[in-house]
Amino acid sequence: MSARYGMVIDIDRCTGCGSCMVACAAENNVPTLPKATARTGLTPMLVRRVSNGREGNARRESFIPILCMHCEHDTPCVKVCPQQAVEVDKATGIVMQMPQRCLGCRYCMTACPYHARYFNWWDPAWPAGMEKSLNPGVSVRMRGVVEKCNLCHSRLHAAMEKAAAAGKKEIDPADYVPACVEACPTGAIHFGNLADPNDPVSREARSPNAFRLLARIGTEPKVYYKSKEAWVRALAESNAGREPEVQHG
Amino acid sequence: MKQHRNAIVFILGLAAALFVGWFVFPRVLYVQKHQPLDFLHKTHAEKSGLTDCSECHTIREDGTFAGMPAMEKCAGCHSDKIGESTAEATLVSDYIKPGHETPWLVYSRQPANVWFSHAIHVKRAQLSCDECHATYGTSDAAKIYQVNRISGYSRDVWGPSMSRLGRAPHEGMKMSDCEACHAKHNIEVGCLGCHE
Amino acid sequence: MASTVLTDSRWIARGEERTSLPRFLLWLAPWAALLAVGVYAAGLCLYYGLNQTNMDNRFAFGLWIFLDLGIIALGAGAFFTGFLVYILKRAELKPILNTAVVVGFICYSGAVAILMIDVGQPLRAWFTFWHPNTHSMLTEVTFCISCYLLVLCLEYIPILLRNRQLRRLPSFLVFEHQLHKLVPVLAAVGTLLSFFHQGSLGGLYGVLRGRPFAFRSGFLIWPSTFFLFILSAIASGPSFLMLITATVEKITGRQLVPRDLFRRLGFISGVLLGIYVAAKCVDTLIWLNVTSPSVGFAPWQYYVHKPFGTPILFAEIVVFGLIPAFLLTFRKTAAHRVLLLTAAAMACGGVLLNRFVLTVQTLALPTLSFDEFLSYTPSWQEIASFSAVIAYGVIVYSLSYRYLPLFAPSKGTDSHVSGN
Amino acid sequence: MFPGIDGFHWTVGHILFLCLFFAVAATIGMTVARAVWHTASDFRRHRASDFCWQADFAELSEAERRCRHQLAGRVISRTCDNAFDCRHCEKYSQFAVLPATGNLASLGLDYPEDRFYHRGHTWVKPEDDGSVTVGLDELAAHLVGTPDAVRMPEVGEEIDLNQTAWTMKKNKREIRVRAPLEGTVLAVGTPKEGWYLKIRPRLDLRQPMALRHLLRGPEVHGWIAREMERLQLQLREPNTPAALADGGILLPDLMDVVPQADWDSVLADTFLEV
Amino acid sequence: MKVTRRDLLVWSAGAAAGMLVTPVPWKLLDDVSIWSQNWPWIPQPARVPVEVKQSSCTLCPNGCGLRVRMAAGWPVGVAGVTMNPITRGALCPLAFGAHQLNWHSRRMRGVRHRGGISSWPEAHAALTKASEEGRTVVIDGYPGRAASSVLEQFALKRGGSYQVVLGSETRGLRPYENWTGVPATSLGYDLENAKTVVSFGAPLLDGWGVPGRFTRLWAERAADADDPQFRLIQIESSLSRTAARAWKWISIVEGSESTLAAGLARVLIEQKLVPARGPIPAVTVSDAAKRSGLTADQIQELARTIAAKRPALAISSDENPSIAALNVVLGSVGKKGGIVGRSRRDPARVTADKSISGARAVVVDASVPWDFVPETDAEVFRFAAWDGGSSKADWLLPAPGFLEDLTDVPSPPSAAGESYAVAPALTKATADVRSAAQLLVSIDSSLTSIDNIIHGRCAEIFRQRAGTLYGREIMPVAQIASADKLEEQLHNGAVWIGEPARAASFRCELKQWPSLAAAAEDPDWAEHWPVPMLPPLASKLYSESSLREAPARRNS
Repeated sequence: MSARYGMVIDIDRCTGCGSCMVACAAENNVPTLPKATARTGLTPMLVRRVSNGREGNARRESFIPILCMHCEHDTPCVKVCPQQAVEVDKATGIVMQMPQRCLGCRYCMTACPYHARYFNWWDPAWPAGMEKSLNPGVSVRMRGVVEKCNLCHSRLHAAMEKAAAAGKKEIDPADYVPACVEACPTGAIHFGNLADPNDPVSREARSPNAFRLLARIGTEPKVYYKSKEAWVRALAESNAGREPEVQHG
Repeated sequence: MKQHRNAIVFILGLAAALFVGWFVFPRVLYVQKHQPLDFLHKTHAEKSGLTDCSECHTIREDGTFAGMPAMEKCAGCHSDKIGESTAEATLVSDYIKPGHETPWLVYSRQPANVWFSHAIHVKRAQLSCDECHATYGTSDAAKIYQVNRISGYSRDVWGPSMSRLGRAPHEGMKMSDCEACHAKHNIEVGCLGCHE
Repeated sequence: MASTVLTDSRWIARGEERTSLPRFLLWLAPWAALLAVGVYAAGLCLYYGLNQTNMDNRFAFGLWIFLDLGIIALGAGAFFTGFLVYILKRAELKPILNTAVVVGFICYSGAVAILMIDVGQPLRAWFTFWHPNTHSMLTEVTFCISCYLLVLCLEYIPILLRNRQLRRLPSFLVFEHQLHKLVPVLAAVGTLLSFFHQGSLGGLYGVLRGRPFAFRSGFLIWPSTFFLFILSAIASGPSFLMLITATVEKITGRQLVPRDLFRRLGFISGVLLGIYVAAKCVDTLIWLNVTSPSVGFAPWQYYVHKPFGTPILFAEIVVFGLIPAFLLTFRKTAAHRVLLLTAAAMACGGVLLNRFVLTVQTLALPTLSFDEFLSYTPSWQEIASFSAVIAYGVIVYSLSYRYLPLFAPSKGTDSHVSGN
Repeated sequence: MFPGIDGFHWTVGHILFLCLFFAVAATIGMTVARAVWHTASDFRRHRASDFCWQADFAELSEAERRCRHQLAGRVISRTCDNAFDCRHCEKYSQFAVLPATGNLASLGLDYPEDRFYHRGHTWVKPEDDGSVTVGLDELAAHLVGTPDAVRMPEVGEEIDLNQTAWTMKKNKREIRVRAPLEGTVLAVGTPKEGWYLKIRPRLDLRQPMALRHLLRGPEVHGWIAREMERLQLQLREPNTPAALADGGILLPDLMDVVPQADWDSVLADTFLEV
Repeated sequence: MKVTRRDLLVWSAGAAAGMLVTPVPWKLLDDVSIWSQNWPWIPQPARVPVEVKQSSCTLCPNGCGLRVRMAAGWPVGVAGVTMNPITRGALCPLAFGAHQLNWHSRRMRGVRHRGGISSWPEAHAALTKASEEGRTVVIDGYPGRAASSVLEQFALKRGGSYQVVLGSETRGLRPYENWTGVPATSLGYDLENAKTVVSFGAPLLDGWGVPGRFTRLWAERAADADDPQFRLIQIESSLSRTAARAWKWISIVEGSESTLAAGLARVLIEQKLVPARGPIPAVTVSDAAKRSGLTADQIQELARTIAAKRPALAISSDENPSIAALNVVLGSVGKKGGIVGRSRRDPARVTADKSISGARAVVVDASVPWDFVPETDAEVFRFAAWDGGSSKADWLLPAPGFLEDLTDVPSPPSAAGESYAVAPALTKATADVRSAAQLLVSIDSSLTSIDNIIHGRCAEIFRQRAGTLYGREIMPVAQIASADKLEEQLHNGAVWIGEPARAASFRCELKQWPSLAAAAEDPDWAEHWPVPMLPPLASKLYSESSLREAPARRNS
């Protein structure tokens, strides 16, 4: 199987409730860090609030879920990792982060234009007994390594195993749905195989309202966004909504 | 003698190091443990005709591997003592009667960050059990379990030979061994193909 | 009698005037204290993890990386002087050679030490050697720096073994003598290695496609910063050596190197700096007008966020580039000691500023349109370990100066090279 | 890193990179290995001590490196460039024939003519049986007096020219005495007996070369005269006239008499320490 | 011969050289790295098979359908049930981390009496004594459950009273109760049939009512359509999540909702936009404009928009008679797409007042929000699964936490239709806990136990043979073989849905226009979260991201 898993996120449907963030954390055994802040926390899936920069009645706001964009071409993090702890999986197109190989140099974090990579600043810890509530499919990362969205890889494992047990080569798409997609109450996140032109996701990705953040950098991210609002689509450009101030001095 | 003194002293040092490194060190590094019961695959194969591994080590229909059989599987026959061996006695008294699971020591246990699917290897790739577990399934002794003091891994992961040179295909379960086999059958998997 | 109790004259080379041991210890004490604090802070970071620092997911690199880039650039004097003396046979630079080696050793060992704290999993750092990703600039840096540190140790040993007491052991003296004969080889290797890792440190940022502020087009696999870093490093190296020597001369109050040596160093520094500034200008123009716009980043974006306005760019290129280049190159100004040293200081400052901009501004600037400009203040642990490296440097240098023939290249050296 | 290890790729870049790295590593390794090997072979070929002396000699001050012929007044000024080993000096014969003009005035010290003197202040007395006796000369004896402790080589031990013959301790200071010639230790004496070592020289004494490198006759005077000057300068109290003005005689046990002097440098200069 | 320093050096040189060709350095290097990959102090999940159970969420009265992944008897993951016709797979974000709540550091672990440690027998004795000595008031935050009827029976048998604390959604229905006599607890919002929803600051897309119900509805009918067949008009002072996603956001001065509602009503009536008779509000359009910060034209425009697509339903964020009256004017009370009555009528409940007098004992059920602190001289028995802090109760009694005890799930407060589900005890309690109902039953054995009540209710549903069962498959009750089968299915997480809401036959007329006084409202729904603290993973929303302002009252 040579899939190219990707997403199309309908920003007009995102109410910013944050279900995806919590579901993601629960699925991937992401610890709750008492001392963490918005700058040091672990949020492989992070919903960010954006606005059209206007005030009063003219103000419009939207919510953009940010996760690893699984860049297809010249993937910044893969290229810089000194010891191959990151790679683009040939079979699935998933950008895989391997915490056990990572030495925590954080070079990949400086390389990622989306700030979708997170460093384990603390030892993961849970109140006594709560470790019983950890998801058996996912191993807990240790302090001092980088982690990010692996597209709920443990669910892909389960799907593959199920297929193998049933003597099938291909997995049943219904068996592999990332936690955030499953959790979204408005069905704003669509997940599928971009390599298959008939997959609804690749059809949506081709729609005129679809866009990708910082696409011009040329890393071919596999996470698409979609909105009928022009100002939202403009967010794809880095300098949207930023007025050029003094050119010199 | 006098002018060779340095050479001799040097060789003495060398020899000491070699001795410590190859004979003392491995014995210090690994702790030896015995299984809670000396379970004999051979006897079970002969007496109860359980010849197919999957009769006890089952793969569930969702593909996950059951690993060690649950207590009730044993209780099926051993609800009461069969034979007079002490192991038999402990099995019944300590585990079956109170209904505790036997804390088996798993020789081929991989760490939490490894994802190994028996379903994929056995059902899809059609590997036979002994390709990895050798003849343990027919052995007539529960071999001693060695655990690495530092990493906590079973000795079987590194393999019996300290140098890892000239080891049999089933010896050693380090990542490089998995890779070697995958390479042999030119199967390409990424990191997360085998890690979680 | 007290003087005889507290004396280390047996360790000080014969005929060398050194201050009394108590005064020397008094001088070391504060540095030692600073070092101790730093080591404690580093211990905290290793034990509790990097939450001890103020770095975060956006500011994944902080003060320490700036320190590494900075001191490695300044340490370039070591390989460059070696290169000039042994490869280009510029014997007149010999008097500075030992200092160059010691300074280089200090800078590189310090940098490596800090790196070991900076990575989250030092115990696994060797994976880089076992599973190297040869496409990563960081791999190149790791390989080269570790090799070059080894080279520096080997270059340091001969100097160390010339200590008055150590040389008494015949084997040491002979080994020193034999090793010394091979130093040119080491110098050559060191040059190769330094050339690559100085460059790769620049490449480190130049390849960051995701950070258009740092991203540069280049030649083959090397972004332009690769070459700029080499240039700036070898330009500032000699200046830094000059500053160090001048400082030592000031403190000890005696002339250590021939007068005209400074001017030679200054001239080398100045010319290279000139070339660097020229190259830097061309690069900046290409980047602002071609590279950056092509990925959708307008030049003004980089300079609207105070304090990183265009003044910094100006300072980097003109104030700390062009001006010192002139001051160092021209006879008239170079003849004036104060001017010369000021210029040298500016040159070093310029390189540090360049490293600062690349490390800090790159991370501070937003990439996504809804990112905000971030700033970060290092925690005391970071600052402490930072200053510990400086303290370590001062201590190692002081000890070397006191007990080793830094500025008295032994009269025997030539006889060594010639004799069998 | 190596084929078969996770992450190794048969790509040009990868191979190039690793080759370069291994080349560098090999070079560094071989450099060290070579240095070690040569050091070892130097020791095997008894050249080690030679190097050490060469290095030490190079560190001596101009004054200490004066040629014996200058000391004897045969030439105006000449610095030895053979590390005091006149046996290999091709100029030796030219100068030796010239008349000595050094003053032979008494020094108030006893330097018998029948002995040969080494610049490390030891004398060598050839015996009839072809062996030699070695002792401290008058000046050295006056400086040190009776040492607190002496560490002598073992009988049968080989000692090399200009290397440590024996060491003495005085007032917590270690004094290393350089061997005036190479040979095998036959017997060990003590300070009281006046001699320290009995040595069978490596070279047969009947050879003219055997003791040529040691000072004799007028050279000794010129040499001692300069040594005395040096001592006076070093031993006098700061800003006072010379304690032992010309003609004055050297007191025994100077180290105890003048403790405040910088004995480290005195001893170093006297015993050619570096 | 004696060993010299030189010998030692040479020996160690040899040893060093030797070591390099032994496993020692290399194996140690390898093992130490492996150790750093499996640090013993870092917990790892158990190696156990995962089984999936279905149930309903009992953390708030909305009873969303849960799919719980269980490992070794503990919940390890929570997701929505797509089969559930009310929530249709959606949950509130807090539910996704709810499975960790039972280990929360503020979990109630033991009986406490006036700050001191006590025990269940003592509590049992104390409550028995108190309830025999005098009136017992029982306060319930989640009426309609089997447990509720246990509480009610107990209170009534002891001549006490049973009172309820209602959520903001139900409080919003209270005016209709006053006007029509239909109890607010049996009224609901018929969102499914509304064409225009005018929300006066109600966080409709932010966890209002059954979170999944409205969000799904909105996502299907309203999201990313320029002129949706379902119009959400958000009238709110700040650009809330709901406002941000609404079809129209009308920004008004904070607190002017009721005035604006009155103003709108006046426009509707005066301009005959609706066929309504009855009292005309005193508020003029200009008053409303002045108060709300809108222009008169805007208000008239808004009124026209509202009237354009009907049924139109006005929703307030809390009890607000004026807004309720607007619904009356819009003619959407007791009608399809408006405020409807559920077929099953509960008796009207006494809503609890914080100050309770003349009682000997007050039993506060765990379902009562923590910030409801009765002011009374009676002996207060406060049940709670989690410690919300600063409780004046004499007895703090640890109640079952998430999925720790059997309870049933009646129709959610805001629902238009009937529904019923059962939430069995899926997991062992992490502390020695009892629910209020359990304790009361143990005191007075004549009370019907929860199991029996649930059994009875299942039998009743089966007897009526109405509605449909949404389990692993959808099945009309008529086709189910026996009551036991039905009960079994309900225990396995199936949901019973009654017949579609019939437009309840009640009329609502206004005597005069109600006062403009409105209950205070607080927008962030985490404030309504009945559990006194948030699930640990909610820190992702509050401290580890800038998505939400941390709620004022609670500290997670």
